[in-house]
Amino acid sequence: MIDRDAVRDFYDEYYTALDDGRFEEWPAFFTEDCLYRVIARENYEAGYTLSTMYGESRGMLIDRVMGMTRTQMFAPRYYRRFPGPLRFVARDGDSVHVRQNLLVVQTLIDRKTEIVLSAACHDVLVSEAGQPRLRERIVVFDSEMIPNTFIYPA
Amino acid sequence: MIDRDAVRDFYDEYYTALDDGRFEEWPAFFTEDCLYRVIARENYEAGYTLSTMYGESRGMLIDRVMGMTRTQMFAPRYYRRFPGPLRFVARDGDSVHVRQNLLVVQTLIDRKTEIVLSAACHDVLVSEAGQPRLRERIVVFDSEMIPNTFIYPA
Amino acid sequence: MIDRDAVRDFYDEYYTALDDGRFEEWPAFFTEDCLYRVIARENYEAGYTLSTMYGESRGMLIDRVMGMTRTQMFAPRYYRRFPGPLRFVARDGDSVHVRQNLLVVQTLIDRKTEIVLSAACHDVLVSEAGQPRLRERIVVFDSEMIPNTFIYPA
Amino acid sequence: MNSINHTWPADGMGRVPYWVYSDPDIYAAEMERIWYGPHWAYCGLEAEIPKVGDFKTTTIGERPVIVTRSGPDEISVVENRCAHRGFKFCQVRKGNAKDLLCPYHQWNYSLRGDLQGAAFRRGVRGQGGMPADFDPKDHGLRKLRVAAVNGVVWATFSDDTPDFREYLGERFWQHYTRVYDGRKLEVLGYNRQHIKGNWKLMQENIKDPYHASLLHVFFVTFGLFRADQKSATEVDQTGRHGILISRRGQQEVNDVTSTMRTFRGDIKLADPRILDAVKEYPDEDAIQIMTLFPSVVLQSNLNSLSTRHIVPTGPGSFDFHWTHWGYADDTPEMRQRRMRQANLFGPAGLVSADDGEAIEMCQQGFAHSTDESAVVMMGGRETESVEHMVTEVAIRGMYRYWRETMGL
Amino acid sequence: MNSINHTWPADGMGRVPYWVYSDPDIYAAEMERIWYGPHWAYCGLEAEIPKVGDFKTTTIGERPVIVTRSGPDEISVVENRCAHRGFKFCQVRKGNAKDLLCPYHQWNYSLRGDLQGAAFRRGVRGQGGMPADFDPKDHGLRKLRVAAVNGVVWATFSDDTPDFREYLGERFWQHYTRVYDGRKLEVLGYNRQHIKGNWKLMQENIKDPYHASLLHVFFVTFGLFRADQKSATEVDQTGRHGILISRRGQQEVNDVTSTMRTFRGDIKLADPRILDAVKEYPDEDAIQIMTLFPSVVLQSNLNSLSTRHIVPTGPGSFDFHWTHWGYADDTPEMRQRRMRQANLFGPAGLVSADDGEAIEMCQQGFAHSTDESAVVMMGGRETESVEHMVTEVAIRGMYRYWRETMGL
Amino acid sequence: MNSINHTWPADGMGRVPYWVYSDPDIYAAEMERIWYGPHWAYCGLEAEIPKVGDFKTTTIGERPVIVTRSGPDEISVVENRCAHRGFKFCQVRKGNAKDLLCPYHQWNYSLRGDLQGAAFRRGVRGQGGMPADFDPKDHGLRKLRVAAVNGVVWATFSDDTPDFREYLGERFWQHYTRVYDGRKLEVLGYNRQHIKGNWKLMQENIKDPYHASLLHVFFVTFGLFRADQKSATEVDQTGRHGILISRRGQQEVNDVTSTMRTFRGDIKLADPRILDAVKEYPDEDAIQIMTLFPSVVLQSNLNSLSTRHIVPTGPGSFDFHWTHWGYADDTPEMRQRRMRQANLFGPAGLVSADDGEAIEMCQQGFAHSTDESAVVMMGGRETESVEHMVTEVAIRGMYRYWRETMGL
Ligand code: FES
Ligand code: FES
Ligand code: FES
Ligand SMILES: [Fe+3]
Ligand SMILES: [Fe+3]
Ligand SMILES: [Fe+3]
Repeated sequence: MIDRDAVRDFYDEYYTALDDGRFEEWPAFFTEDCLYRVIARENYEAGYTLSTMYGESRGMLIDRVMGMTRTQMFAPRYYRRFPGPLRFVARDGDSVHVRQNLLVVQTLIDRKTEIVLSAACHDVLVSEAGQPRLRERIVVFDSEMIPNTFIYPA
Repeated sequence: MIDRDAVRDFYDEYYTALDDGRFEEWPAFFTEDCLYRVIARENYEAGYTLSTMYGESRGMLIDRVMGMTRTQMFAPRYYRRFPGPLRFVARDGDSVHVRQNLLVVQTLIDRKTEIVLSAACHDVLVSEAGQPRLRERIVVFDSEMIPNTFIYPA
Repeated sequence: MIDRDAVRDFYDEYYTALDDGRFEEWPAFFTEDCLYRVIARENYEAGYTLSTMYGESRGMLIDRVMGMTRTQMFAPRYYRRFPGPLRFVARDGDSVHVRQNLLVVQTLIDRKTEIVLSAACHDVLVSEAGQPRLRERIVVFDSEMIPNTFIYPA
Repeated sequence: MNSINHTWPADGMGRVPYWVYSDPDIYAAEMERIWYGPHWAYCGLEAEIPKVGDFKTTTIGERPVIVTRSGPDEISVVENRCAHRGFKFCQVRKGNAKDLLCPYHQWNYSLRGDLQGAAFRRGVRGQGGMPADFDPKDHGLRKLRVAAVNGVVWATFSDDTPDFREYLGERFWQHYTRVYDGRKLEVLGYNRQHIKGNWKLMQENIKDPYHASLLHVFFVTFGLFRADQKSATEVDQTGRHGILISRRGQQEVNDVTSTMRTFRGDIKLADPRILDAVKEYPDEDAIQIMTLFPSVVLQSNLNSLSTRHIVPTGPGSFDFHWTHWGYADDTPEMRQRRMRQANLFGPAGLVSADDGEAIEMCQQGFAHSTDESAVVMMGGRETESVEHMVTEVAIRGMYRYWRETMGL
Repeated sequence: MNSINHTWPADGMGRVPYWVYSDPDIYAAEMERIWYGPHWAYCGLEAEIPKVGDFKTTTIGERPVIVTRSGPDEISVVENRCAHRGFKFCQVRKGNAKDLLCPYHQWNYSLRGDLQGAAFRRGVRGQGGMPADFDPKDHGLRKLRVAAVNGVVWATFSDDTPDFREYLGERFWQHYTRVYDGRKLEVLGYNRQHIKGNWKLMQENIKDPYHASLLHVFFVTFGLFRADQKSATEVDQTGRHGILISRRGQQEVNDVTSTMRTFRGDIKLADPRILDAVKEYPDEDAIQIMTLFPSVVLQSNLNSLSTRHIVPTGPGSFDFHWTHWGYADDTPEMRQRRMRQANLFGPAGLVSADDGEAIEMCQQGFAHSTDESAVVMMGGRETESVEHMVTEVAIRGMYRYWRETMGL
Repeated sequence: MNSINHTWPADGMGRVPYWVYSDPDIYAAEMERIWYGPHWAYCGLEAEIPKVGDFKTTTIGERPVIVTRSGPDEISVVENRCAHRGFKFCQVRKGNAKDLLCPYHQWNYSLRGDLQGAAFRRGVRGQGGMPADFDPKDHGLRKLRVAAVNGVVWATFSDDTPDFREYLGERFWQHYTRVYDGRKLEVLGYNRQHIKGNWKLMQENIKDPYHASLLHVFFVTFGLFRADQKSATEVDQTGRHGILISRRGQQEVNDVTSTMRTFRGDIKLADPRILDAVKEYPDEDAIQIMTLFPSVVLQSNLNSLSTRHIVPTGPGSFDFHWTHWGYADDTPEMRQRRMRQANLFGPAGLVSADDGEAIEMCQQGFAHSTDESAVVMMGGRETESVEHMVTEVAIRGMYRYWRETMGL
């Protein structure tokens, strides 16, 4: 049974790791067999499965980090994540369904800070070895017209 | 006596209902005899009562939803609400005075996400049938120059 | 020993005082002998000590408020602060190390609301006379290209 | 305007070419000939600056100005641009001051705009200072001509502007004084919108009663505004001003509603107080909305009274400032009533939000087809006042005048 | 275009001057001569509007249009601009309707764009209405010519545009029908990017296979796209269209990789399913990416199929709309595979993100040196198709055609 | 510049017309004639790139450049625009590299900007490659002339620029070398502001000592800068450079303060360490602020040392980059002192924030009255150096030079 404080601490760790750019730690927040989607709201609501960022295993998340850090070419930028209040939607068995808004702002060199993502996150957490982990995270974003690229995970 | 957790859960429900566009549920978050204002900070501070959105009964909120959903003509858009920390200001008798910042961002089709409202909410909650309800909600917004229209409630 | 609720309440007071423009109250949130920095991320990460706003005593914060309110010339504006979740990083002895993201938006007359600061705050709180106080607050901002001026403290 | 080479469509009165809404040269010429030309521009209400020394800032065309109560019975309007190096020195919306001080070098002006002092003008201990030929009389703020008429303040940059009553014409003077009858006014509050459309689209929107009975479902449904009501659409002699007058009708289904796809016969109000309007003028009119060219809309709609100030910010956008007001002697009930009815107007107005959106949708629609033109022949091609609202006559009137003024 | 005074660099075919990417007069001329000229523009997929009454909105050049299923076997494309006063009346991305209604004054059009009704056209109870000479036939929406070809919808503003197959030319018609072979298509979803670069940079990026084997480390590293693979770069007769064809190679180290600084021999995938592509066409090609001038990129890359629609929004920016699709009869596995591979594309694509960034970096680099020019002489100065990818031939082809069309 | 038709006001030296701050044609001509013309532009400090291979990116006018330590005693400045297709390939603020590599097609340049390699230049396995006449010598990065003078790096696009010392003139060379005396410098950190005003307003602001003793209440109040102090305002021979020199005074009330409305006699500091300045140069001057035309302000104010780099971003805005520095051999106390005093400067500076705001307020004030002009006759109409600060002489000097250079 995962309690509120554990979930709160989990997300504190999750967002801090991303804000700090410790991307190599990111996949470990998920279960080995997981589902991760960053998907446009128009797709999500139309029942389309096409995602802007997608992973169906921790391995794919590891590959995303590798691709991002070792193969992609992009202008340097900062992302900062502003999650809204955590809402507990449901519990089934040992899993917790959590929902939360997320605002991601980006800053490029000498440019003003802008909103890159306004989204709702639909997550499912399970407990592994006493630790909460994400079995599923669906980030549904309103901001369908992306300012060029979306590089770092949400 | 309404406790912190109840208030927190109340606002989670409140904002989720609005973000999801379940507007028909919105009036029920208020008492039958209530006061709702979305008012520009310049008016609020000058002691002017003129509000941009106004309701003095649950009925008027029901009419606002009807007008918005069945009579108004506007471009499709998403609103997403990012409330700040809840602050408990005072308690008198069975009512709780709560204050909270609110950032509302909007996304129009093919446009970048922008801030439509930056505000402070001054609320009074009472308990009705074991449920917290808003007897009063004053949303005082800094963003006085509105990007054309303000459609959905805050 | 400062507990979570005390820290939460402390920041509620802190940000509300600033949002309301009660700047004269601001220095009292710090210990007499304190360190306050608002510093660009590029400086912070390069190990440069140069800060955009700086104080090494409560007195200097008092002088900042005096300068801001009685000597500086600037266009009227509203700032509103949207702190992210509070994260407890460490405790040593009677001090608590807290970290928190901070989004500050500003609104100038007849202009649209814009982001003026996207930052991470690294704070150290101690207890003085039963009250938590900031012994250190380092606001590291991503938004290095400031829209002209940064007037009010974060 | 040699840089402008456009020709008006053949069907002169029945058409408006889309280049009038987006060409930057046209816009620049409008600023000179219309906004800074022989026209009275809206500045605000006297009630906003009741005491001597009170001032407010506003904008005429694109130029910032300051409106001051420079004497018990005197109001002055000066440009908000320091005569020294152009500083927009007054940055607040409102205030009270003994004089106007520019912080950059402390040039100091009277409330009428005369330069009273310039720091170090005679130097410091014999050093520096202004040259001998520097005459403060040559360095005041630019002063505008002012007319304060029954509580409303007007100003103009031009010496050729006729006096205000003449500018309105007798007929419109009557309409104007129906609402602005000399009683003291009281400000209830403001609403402000930034609208991404050409400023003339706002004028057209109000000059066009025909849309109101079709677009505004809320109005139509509750019989507040319908084409089958007794009404009139008037245009002044010059064509530039317009007014739309309408009596209130019922929420009835009849031959006309059947032609309105947007009529919602089934809708009822849970709290009808929003529509509980009372008669407050001698006549039977429920609505009188006047467009005073080029800068303002004067609304008396049910019991909701407001001025709507147009401030162009480029060919494709303008700021729209609403000042909601009442009479100083209103009862608390009446004040409350005006407040309640304000739900229909402003950026969240159950009725007015439609207009702000409509204007942006027009600009979006024609912005990239500037060789095409709008059709404005509802009610014919004439520009004379009519006793109904099924017409675009007031739009035709405005463009008749606009073409004369712009020499196009 | 008398306002344009630029001269092309001496080394005609080997150079592209930077003023083509930023001059507003050039951009305006491109709109007229290219986007609204004799060219077929991408509108979408038939699968997006399967049922009669279905419609979608999109943009050609800068003009908003509506694509409707106006009959069981008929698709219409009309401008999204009301014939009355220019209102962009259709504001949703998609929908289904019996007719097209403008909310402003309820002019009502058939799905083909013919005006069917205009509220109050005959007035209300004898008042107002349109003049006698008002003929609905003269007031329909602007209609575009339409071609629906094997599931893709194309439209053109010009009467001079040759029919679609001729527009492609035989060779490209073959390429086109390889993927668009008449089978029913199915939409998988959309991606949208706003890119701050001139629209032609997107065309160049895809017409340039040479960058792909150097910039895209992910591609190169996993042998998906490498200069040492069997490949071809084809240009159509006119020079405006291009296609890049490539077979898949291995993740091997050889003489070529040694020349690639970005090859990462040590990288392995933790979950290789992202690259588990299967052969689905008769030929051996792993990649075929076609640029149909001026508006779209048609991608068949591994099993990832998409159309990438270019919508210019000024000289220095464009919107880029991706429609990812599959065949209606795809197995669940295949659908899943296309989804997975989509990780390589779009705004977060492990490969495509590089291109969006590259385009902005080019615009940033040359924007303030418009007298300078780009070098496009890789593979010579010719504009004929070649059997390899070490070439900028397709870029040269496009500018050969562009200069003819622009008269520069 | 045939597109520019403006005439300078009659009172030549005493006036500056407002069109110089907003006309896009004027701005374009300034880029060519001033920023890319015979002038030395600020690039940074040698201390930012101490080791061979160190580089930093910056901007001259609107063009991105890279400053590299290309040899132990050599600094190179090259345009940050790939010679192939214009890619701004260096995107980080700082770094260290063996060579400069463009990721798009891996053209590779030496730290001096010479093309060293272009991927596939000779093709791949006999296919493609550059034509025979492709000579790497013709395809290097654009190189600028460089001058590294006592720790500061300068560059120019023009061959006609005189050497740096001559560019300053003997008198200003003395001022320059007072602070930049050959000692090693150390970077303390950066501040960056985007200011919505024309770039020349920043030059004027610093060239205008007269405002400082009136606008900056903090300065005035604490006697850091007052019109009654011993001071000087110097202009170089050409008029383009200026310097303001001032001794520190006391917080005393006297005949001069009485003329200053902004003097606050009652204010005391709770922690005066912010003002605890120490003498560090032979002379008695507390403040020397130099404007080196067109690109930079060199500040020595109390113990706060900084360069303030102007980067125009259009007629109505510029970026302002502050580099705060100290001497490498500063004691910890001195370093701490400079840090503390930095509270007075930058975007949050108790003094400098006033200036950023003032510049925007000027642009706002005159932007829509471009036929009007500023008055700059404080201290007369001459352009010679004076022994006081009650003057606008340095502004007059700049416009004298500007008009020569612009041919206006
Ligand atoms: S600009 Fe106003 S006093 Fe100098
Ligand atoms: S604008 Fe479409 S009906 Fe009037
Ligand atoms: S653009 Fe730099 S290598 Fe091609
Ligand atoms: Fe209307
Ligand atoms: Fe590519
Ligand atoms: Fe200053």
